[in-house]
Amino acid sequence: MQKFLKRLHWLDYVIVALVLVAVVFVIQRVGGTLNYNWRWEKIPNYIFRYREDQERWVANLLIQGLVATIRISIYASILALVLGVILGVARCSANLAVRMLARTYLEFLRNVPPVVVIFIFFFFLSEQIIAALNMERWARGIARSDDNQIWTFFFGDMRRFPALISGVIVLGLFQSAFVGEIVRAGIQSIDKGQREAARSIGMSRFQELRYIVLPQALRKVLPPMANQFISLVKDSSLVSLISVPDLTFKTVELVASTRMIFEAWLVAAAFYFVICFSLSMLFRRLEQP
Amino acid sequence: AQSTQQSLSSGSVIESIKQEGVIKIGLSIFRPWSMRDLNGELVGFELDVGRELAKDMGVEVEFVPTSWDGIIPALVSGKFDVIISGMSITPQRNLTVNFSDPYAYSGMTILANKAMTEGFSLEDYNSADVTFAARRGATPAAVIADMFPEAELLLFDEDGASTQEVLNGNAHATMSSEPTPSEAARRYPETLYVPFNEAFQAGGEAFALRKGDPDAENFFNNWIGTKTRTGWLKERHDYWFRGEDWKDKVAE
Amino acid sequence: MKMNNTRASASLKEMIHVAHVDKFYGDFQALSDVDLSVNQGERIVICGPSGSGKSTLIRCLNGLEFHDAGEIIVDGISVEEDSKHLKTLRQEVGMVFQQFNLFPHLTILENLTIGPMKVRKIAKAEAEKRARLYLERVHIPEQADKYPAQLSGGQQQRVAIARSLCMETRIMLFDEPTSALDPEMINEVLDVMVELADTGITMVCVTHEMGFARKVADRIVFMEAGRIMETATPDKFFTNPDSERLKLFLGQILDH
Amino acid sequence: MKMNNTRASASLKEMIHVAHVDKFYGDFQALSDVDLSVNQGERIVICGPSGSGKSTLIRCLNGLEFHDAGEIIVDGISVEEDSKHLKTLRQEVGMVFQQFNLFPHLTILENLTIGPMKVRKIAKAEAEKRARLYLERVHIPEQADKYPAQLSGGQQQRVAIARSLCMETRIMLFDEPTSALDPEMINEVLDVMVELADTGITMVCVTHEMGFARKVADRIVFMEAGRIMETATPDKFFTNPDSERLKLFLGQILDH
Amino acid sequence: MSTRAKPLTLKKVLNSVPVSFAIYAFVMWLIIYGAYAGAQAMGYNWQWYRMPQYFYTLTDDGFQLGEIMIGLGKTIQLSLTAFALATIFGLFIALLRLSDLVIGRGLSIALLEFLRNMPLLVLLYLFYYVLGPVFSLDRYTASVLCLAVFHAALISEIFRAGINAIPKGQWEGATSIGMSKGQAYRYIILPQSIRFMLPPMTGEVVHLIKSSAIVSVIAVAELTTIGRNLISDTYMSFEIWFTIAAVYMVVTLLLSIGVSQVEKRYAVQT
Ligand SMILES: Nc1ncnc2c1ncn2[C@@H]1O[C@H](COP(=O)(O)OP(=O)(O)OP(=O)(O)O)[C@@H](O)[C@H]1O
Ligand SMILES: Nc1ncnc2c1ncn2[C@@H]1O[C@H](COP(=O)(O)OP(=O)(O)OP(=O)(O)O)[C@@H](O)[C@H]1O
Ligand SMILES: [Mg+2]
Ligand SMILES: [Mg+2]
Repeated sequence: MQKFLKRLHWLDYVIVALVLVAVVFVIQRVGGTLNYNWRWEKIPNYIFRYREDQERWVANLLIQGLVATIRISIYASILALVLGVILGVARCSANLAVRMLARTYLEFLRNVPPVVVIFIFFFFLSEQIIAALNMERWARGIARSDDNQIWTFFFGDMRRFPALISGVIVLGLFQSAFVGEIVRAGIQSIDKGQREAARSIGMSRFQELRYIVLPQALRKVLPPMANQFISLVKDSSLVSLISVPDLTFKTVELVASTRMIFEAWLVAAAFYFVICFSLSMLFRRLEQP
Repeated sequence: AQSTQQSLSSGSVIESIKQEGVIKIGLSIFRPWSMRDLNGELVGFELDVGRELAKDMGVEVEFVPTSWDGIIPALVSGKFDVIISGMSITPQRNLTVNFSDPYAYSGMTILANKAMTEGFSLEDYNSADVTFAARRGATPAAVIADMFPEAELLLFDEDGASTQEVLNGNAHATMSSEPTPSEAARRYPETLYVPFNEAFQAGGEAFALRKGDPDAENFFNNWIGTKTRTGWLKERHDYWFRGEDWKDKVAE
Repeated sequence: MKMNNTRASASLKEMIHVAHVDKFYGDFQALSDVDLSVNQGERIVICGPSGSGKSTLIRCLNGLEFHDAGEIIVDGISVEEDSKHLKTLRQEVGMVFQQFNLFPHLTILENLTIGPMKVRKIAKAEAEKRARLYLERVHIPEQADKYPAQLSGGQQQRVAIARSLCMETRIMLFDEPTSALDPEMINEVLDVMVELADTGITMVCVTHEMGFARKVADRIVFMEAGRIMETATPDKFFTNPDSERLKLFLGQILDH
Repeated sequence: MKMNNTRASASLKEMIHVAHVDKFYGDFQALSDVDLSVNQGERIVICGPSGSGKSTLIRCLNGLEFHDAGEIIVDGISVEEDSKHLKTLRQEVGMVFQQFNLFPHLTILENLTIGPMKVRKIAKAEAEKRARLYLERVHIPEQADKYPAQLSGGQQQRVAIARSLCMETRIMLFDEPTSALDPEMINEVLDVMVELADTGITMVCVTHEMGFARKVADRIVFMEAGRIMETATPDKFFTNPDSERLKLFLGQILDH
Repeated sequence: MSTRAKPLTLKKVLNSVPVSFAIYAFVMWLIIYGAYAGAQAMGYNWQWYRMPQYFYTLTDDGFQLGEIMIGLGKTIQLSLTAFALATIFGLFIALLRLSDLVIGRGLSIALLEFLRNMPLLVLLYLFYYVLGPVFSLDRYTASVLCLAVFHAALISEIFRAGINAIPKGQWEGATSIGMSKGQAYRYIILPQSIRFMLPPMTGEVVHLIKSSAIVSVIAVAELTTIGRNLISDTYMSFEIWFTIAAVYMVVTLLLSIGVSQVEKRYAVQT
């Protein structure tokens, strides 16, 4: 302790003092001027709740939202990965038209705010896809059937399946552009000699990509992909704007129902932080074997 | 003519509701029309109306919570069959969707910040120095723009946000359907009050449905007519808007 | 010093036929009017100064590059950009690169089996058996389960040779297989190549290892500025070259 | 060949005092029990094999690194991490690096004036006058308005020396000032250093230029493995070294 | 010796530039037309003719900017203010991070981790609903601060990379002529690192303009908000969203072109 204190510069003390002043000011303001009545004691109820009628603990709004956020993130990242790989390969294609199309898609997504992209994709694409596949009826059919536990485990309430899927589609499409750029960088980082060697043992272009280029590129792109995944979890909060019931949407609902503005938002922020921070810790650990 | 009639009725949303065996109702969280109770379940006036409607139609009911400013586009693009969400009839909206007869008449009142609007007459609100807050796309927004064209108007996604704005002194006043303003005034008596006793534009709230569907409109009108006559609607309305019985089910 | 291989002339089927070949990179002419004919089992060494088009020629033989005029026929298949037989051709023609180009994400064994399994659709067990056989042949059977990065340059190059052999190719092309190697490793690779030469495979080899050329080559081709300047048996090549340019080149290269 | 400088012993004020100094990098001991005392006007050359701690020692003298045990007193100022006098010390002690470390975004003149102006708060005109004086001293007055990248290595190093001189330092430290230079430039820098030595400034210089050491050094210090193995006058150093290790080292270094 | 004309194959034809452009144009037309017709088939009533009035109007009072242009102005103003603040905060965070201050470094790392792991939307809600009332920030200030703080984290990493790109010898050179750390930063390190920082910084401006759209959720009257308000008035959702997207694209593409210009200039200079 002594040693630690010795290492402190006088500026360190200034910083500590400033932080303390800020904290005291906030407490003062909230307690005094704002006369906000904190109702922290109500919050745990919205995380887990004991249902007396069913005699068991059930996840309430915030956890439901959190689980939805996790589901959306996982499925959207799979979709983004698949589309991103296609896009990345297209970006390296020998055909100019393919390259230009991929580039157009990419530039659109890179130059338009995510909020706007999400609205456009939502109204223009995911809606159409859901309608075209008649997904609602199908999902409802499952929701009504008795043995839907597996479906429920993977997708939550099947009645809300279309909303989940549109969130996944929107987020997946949106992120695929960035994944595509990572994949392209990965592919282009593979030495030309590797492709020639593959070709000279008679591999077709597809085999060359499948067995030689992509596996090697994959290794190089893993760290940026991990970062992208964290971005995706963060961006998933945007799907609340299109009424997908994720953590942010549920928090908005909670605030609208109970007016616990401070508590609800602080808890939601903490949830996001915990997920993203543990993910980045995990990836950092994995990166250095 | 025969075939037009057939295709009209088979294309009606009523028909698809019967076929699917479920009616999908779009709504947005809006005390006390609809809100989340302690269990995280939806409760409120709309929920009672929706469930009763489904029961009478002999189908299941599914509520689709949607942000308010996207609720009409969502209806138009077929995300649900009907909006039952305290939506009041306005000409602008009516150009895009059709309305049933009103099923509730809750006039709007002004909720104002006490300190900021001390001694204001109704005319005083119509000034460039005054800031109103309202929910984007909601009726009060249109009414405010209409009544107080000089005032600045800020639009939010959620109703709670505008009340909080007034509470925090960022806006002078907001307007919304009773009982929200009175309730808020009761909760923060030092800061908030309802300055005028009169309710503005009690035009009535109605179901909104897609255009070109006379069958559905007829059905909903008659259902509302029946429920009004039997007093069921008024009883439910009073329960949620006048009563306090439900308050302990929703964190307050 | 030179072993006299008489077996070469035994079969006379023409495996590689190059006639009047030109090749351009943009405006730069890398090959001008090249003619070359290689019979089955023949061992050809190509040498010449840097930039003379050796690599270009050899890469045109298995379609890594395509010529712009003239014709190239390898093992009966015309080498052309849009040929449907390109894949077949490449399976028949092995290539060993200066930079080894092993697949770093696969073990040695997987490097050797991936071609046979995915291209020739041979069963895994069979492919592995064959791979081990050829690893034995290049004297590193014990390295099967390592990754390329764990091997020395010489070992990697021998794996690259084995990889080509696993495809059971009838023609092997080498592009300066030893020039990226440290001196002590050059010999282990050359030894393997000499052994290979004795199996009767058709070999075309770009190299500056004149000891190797003298020992195994049936003919030595000297290129300069995109042209074949001289083709001769090793004896004639080293003792009595025709062109002045070749004499100069030999003077330089044998200095080392 | 050796000029006999007798002036050195004239003033005997101790400028640098190093006693029992240890220095660790993590677990690795870079300096062990180093003692050194340098009087005003003395010229010391430090030599020794790579990794022996020469740079570490010299960098400890002006607080670019800090020692872990023992004491270092330079010009009356104790060199310690938290010392308030560190800035004063650094103004008194100039340092010339192997890599020059000129500021590439400033012209030569600005390189020379920025220290005096910003650190010593000297007026611009005065600082420029002084800068031109020292540029003259290192024989490149005409380069004042160029940028470092436009100069040769030898010129850059002379600018670096001038930059230190502009601070009017009383002690100059050199860390292998010529070893990043091409042979033809080494002499132009060494010449400047010899001239500098004649001005009576205190100099500590890490170098392997033994001709220079013989010509200007009052004492030569030989280091190995973080220790000072031998300190001697140039005469004794070159003709009659005590330690075996030094003989070996000299054998190697004088070979070149 | 002339090059022999090679036979034209399908692959070559497909890869040739004019054909590629034709295919590209065709596919784009297909997508656009498909979207247009698809929406119409769904009963959507396109009203593009109503759009120009939102850009400008020519009335008796003369030329007037429409709502979208006003919103764009606001977006740019908002972004630039936030960017200026973000640069200052970012420099501050980067310097703290690189300093020897134990607490200072800890604080900056904590701040960076917090910002890096927080969705911008949630951060905005925190700034507006939680910090807003506490420090009595209005929505404009709150959104500027939120954007500034969020981007300060990204900008501080740019600063840090730029500063770390300066060789250690420059520090030693500065120290050895007696400069303090502050002087070394001020006169030696920062002027040099600007060269490394300028290109990513201009990229960050584009990023910030895009982020700024999010403040529409708290009703700051910028471009996206204007768009959403117009939609709630007119229900022309598709036309307005596409127009808004196009406006953003024009602005950011112009900036991106500027960025690559800057990059080129600085690449040549080194
Ligand atoms: N892809 C290419 N694009 C343009 N020019 C090329 C290309 N490949 C080779 N060349 C040029 O063609 C000429 C012949 O190259 P090639 O690689 O065949 O020479 P080489 O005889 O193999 O030389 P080295 O001994 O250096 O390998 C050289 O001048 C080279 O610069
Ligand atoms: N920053 C550092 N961290 C860890 N070890 C270091 C550091 N600087 C130097 N060393 C180690 O300390 C030892 C002495 O280094 P120093 O640079 O003083 O040697 P030197 O005598 O100057 O050698 P050279 O002639 O190569 O410059 C070396 O073994 C070196 O690896
Ligand atoms: Mg070559
Ligand atoms: Mg050194």
